[in-house]
Amino acid sequence: MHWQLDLFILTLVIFCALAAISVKDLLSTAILFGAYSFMMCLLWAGMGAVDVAFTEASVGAGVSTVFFVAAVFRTTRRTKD
Amino acid sequence: MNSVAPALLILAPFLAALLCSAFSWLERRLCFPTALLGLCVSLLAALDLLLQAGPAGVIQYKMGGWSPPFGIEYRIDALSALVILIIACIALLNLAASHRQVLRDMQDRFGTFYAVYLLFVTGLFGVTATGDLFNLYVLLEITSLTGYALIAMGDGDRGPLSSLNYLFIGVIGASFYLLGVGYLYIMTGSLNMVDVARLLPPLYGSSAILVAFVFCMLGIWIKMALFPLHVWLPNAYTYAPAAVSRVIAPLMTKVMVYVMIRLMFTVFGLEYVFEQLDLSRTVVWLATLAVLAGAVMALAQRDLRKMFSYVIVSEIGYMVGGAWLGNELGFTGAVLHILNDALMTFALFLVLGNLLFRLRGVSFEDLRGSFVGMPWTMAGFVLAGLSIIGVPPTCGFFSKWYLILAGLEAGAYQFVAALVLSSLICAVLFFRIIEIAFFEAPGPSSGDTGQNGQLREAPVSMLIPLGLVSISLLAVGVYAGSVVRGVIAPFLGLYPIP
Amino acid sequence: MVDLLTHIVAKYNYWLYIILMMIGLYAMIVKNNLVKKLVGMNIFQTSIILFFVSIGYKKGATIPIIENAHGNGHGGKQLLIRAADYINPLPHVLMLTAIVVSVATFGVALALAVKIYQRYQTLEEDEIRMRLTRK
Amino acid sequence: MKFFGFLIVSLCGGLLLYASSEFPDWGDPDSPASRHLSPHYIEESLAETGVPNLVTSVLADYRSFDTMFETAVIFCAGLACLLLLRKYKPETDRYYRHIPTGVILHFKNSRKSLPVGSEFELMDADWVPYDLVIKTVCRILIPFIQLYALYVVAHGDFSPGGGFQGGVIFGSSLILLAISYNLRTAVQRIKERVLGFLCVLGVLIYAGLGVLCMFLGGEFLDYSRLAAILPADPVHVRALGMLGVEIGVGIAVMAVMAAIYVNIASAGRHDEGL
Repeated sequence: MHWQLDLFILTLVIFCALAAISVKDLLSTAILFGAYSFMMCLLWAGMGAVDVAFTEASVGAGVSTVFFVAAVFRTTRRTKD
Repeated sequence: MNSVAPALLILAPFLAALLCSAFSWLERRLCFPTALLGLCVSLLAALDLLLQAGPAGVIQYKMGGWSPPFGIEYRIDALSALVILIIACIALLNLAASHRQVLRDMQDRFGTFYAVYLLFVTGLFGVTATGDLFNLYVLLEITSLTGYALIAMGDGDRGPLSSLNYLFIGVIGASFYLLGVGYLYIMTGSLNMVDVARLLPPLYGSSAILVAFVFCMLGIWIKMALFPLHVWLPNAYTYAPAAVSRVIAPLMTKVMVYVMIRLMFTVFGLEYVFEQLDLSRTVVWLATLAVLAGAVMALAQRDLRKMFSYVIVSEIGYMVGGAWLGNELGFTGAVLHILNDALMTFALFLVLGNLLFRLRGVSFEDLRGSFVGMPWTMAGFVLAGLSIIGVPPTCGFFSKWYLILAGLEAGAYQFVAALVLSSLICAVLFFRIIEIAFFEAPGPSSGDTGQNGQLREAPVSMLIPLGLVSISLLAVGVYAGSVVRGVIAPFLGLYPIP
Repeated sequence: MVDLLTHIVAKYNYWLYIILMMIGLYAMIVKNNLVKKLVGMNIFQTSIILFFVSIGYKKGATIPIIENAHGNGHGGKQLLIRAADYINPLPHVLMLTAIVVSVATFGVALALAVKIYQRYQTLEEDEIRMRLTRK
Repeated sequence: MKFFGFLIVSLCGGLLLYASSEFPDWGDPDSPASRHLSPHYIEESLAETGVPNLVTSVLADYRSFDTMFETAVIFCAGLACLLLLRKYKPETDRYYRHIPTGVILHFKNSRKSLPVGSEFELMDADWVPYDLVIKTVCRILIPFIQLYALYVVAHGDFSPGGGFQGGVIFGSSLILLAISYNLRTAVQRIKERVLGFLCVLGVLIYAGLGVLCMFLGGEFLDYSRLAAILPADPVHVRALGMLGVEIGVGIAVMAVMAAIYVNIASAGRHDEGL
């Protein structure tokens, strides 16, 4: 992988992680968390871990996010921090 | 071909769990017999393993037929066979004892409950028997995950919350352990315990190995609730349903102590732990703190369940201290205490279960006069209490004796002082309760009473396990010598303490 | 200076995982909202997975699927396979398991969060504690 | 608390950073991790197991015992969600829609019910009218997603993928059904009891194959013993055994994912939800 692309994804991963824990709305957290998982999966695919990346794409970015949204739907979007 | 006992040990409860879960949709009455059968088979396998492991030294079982560094192997020595036997006995007895309580409390979901319970026990067996570092993590997670679910079943108000807190801390613990395994893997390239132990000596000076050791230990300590890391334990054990806390309280922490011993002895090696690192003194101080803090906090409680939870925190300090004193006596004391403490805690929580079956709560006010109504239960309580205090004919005395001798030999006088002090505090604790239960008149609100308003004894199906455990408290005390000769001596023969 | 730079380039993936781990752990300890803590937990777990995947990486090697295995039929004795050509598959296997464990934990934790919300009508830890003490 | 947390975190981070200086360089082909076990897996596994995807061969054969418990972890999660959230009592507040007129009836605190059929239908408390576009697109998409999931399971030996990924994809197609129609339809299509059975069945296929190998005289999960009953040589039969367990994993994961979603989205009542 080109190092420019690598660096870009690395920055996005950290940005998404920080945003997911600091944004003040749980639904946004869910979406940012999905984005974080997807960026992570790209990173792993770049390192040649295709199976792990595939799993993370289907689990982390897919099903986990859906669970998360379902849980937010059943509870609340409100958060103080 | 090897014996199939190691595979049978894991598979019997695992398959029984699957069947239980299937039966919960089909024919619920079959769930309990299936669970009972599964645990009986693994009890037999455990007995077989103990008998084989004594003379043979180590029993190996290669999963999938692949030889060790490539595949996963099970390695069972005399010590792990002993721990496995304790797990099998306690899980089976608790299953039998809690049947009525589970039927009453869980109503329409007891089939699923039994499935989760069996998976929990499977995980404990696996953690004890496995010879692979990563397999240990997976099984640890099974145990924890089922543990969270079981604890959350309890007391509607606080159960889920304390379970979620336990989950957060448990995940941190397990992840720390996984990090430690990762550091070991990056430095050695292997995951098999024996293989790692073989590859480690040239790397002893490396800081990565040091960090691997620290993180493995931190993870395990979090899981076993060593003093500053114990915050999850009291709430989780207090608000769990009685049928669950009875099996989690005696087994979970003790198995973690065993895992710690296993990592110290078979993976990192004693030479590394006691000679390369200068941590022994620090950890013994930590253990001393744990013993004292647990005892003092237990003194402050007005609820029996909370009190017992803090007693467990204190007992963990005994075992960790004993294992880290770095002499044979200390190790003997620690292993004996694993056995004894599992039995004592089990007896205490059986008593709790019986009381909770009849009483509304177990704060001190509720206990007034319970001796009159429930003489057998309270007799068991007295015996377990004496054992925790360490009064001679009971088993608690012998492990404490070994630990005190070991502390004197190693020159860890603060540890000895803490042991004596905590025994005194325990004496105060238990005699205070016995006084309340024996002398004070029953209060007006004593829960489930019989026709004439009297408190009734717990059902026989719950008393028999209590009786058996109480007898074993005495029997293990009498046969402590043969445990030392039959189990601990062979183990120390394999891994001599420098 | 060049020395330091090569050092950074050689290890930056390990550093990245440490940063992510710190973010996750910090969120788990400090955040007040239970679901936020859960997100922290997941970031913590993925950072460890990133660490393991980084262990497996090998320069000049390709993904761990043997090429041209189809044509030679099963058994593949004729095929010359060199370890240097393929990435180490073992960490990938371990991390597949770890991902599964993390999603299982996540599911159970969300179920617990829903249950807690039903009981207390809030997900904030301090508000729950307030309700408990008021009773 | 903030300061305390920061202290712990920086302590852990510092410790890890301190150790990472001893690591072999990133991507170093001579690191211990790449030299000790992995050459055997890379060079021998095709000859020993007949599967070109090394991750699959290590996952489902060398370390298949781990993978069985990985499936068990997922199974535990499904059971745990069921145990924690499931409520069997139906809600007493119910909404019905009269289909011809679109009139909505609200039953408060009553046990009365209307026959659900062509005239009345049950509806959610926060009901949104069906969107024709979403419904049609999902209807077309779902079969393809499921086909792809089956491909991923079956082709896990040769390409990235396998039982777990395929199961998740299949499960997400069921979740998509629940999202695009409504949860009630999805639960009616796939009964809870069926999901429960599929969970058990998947894990049972895995464990059962292992036990079968024991009965044929080998160790637990030693697939080469299956050669006694399957018409294939001992190497090829390992690939078949792996396919078998992958199918088991796929079934279990699919069912558990759907079950967790249904339980969380409806808070255990299995009637209305996202």
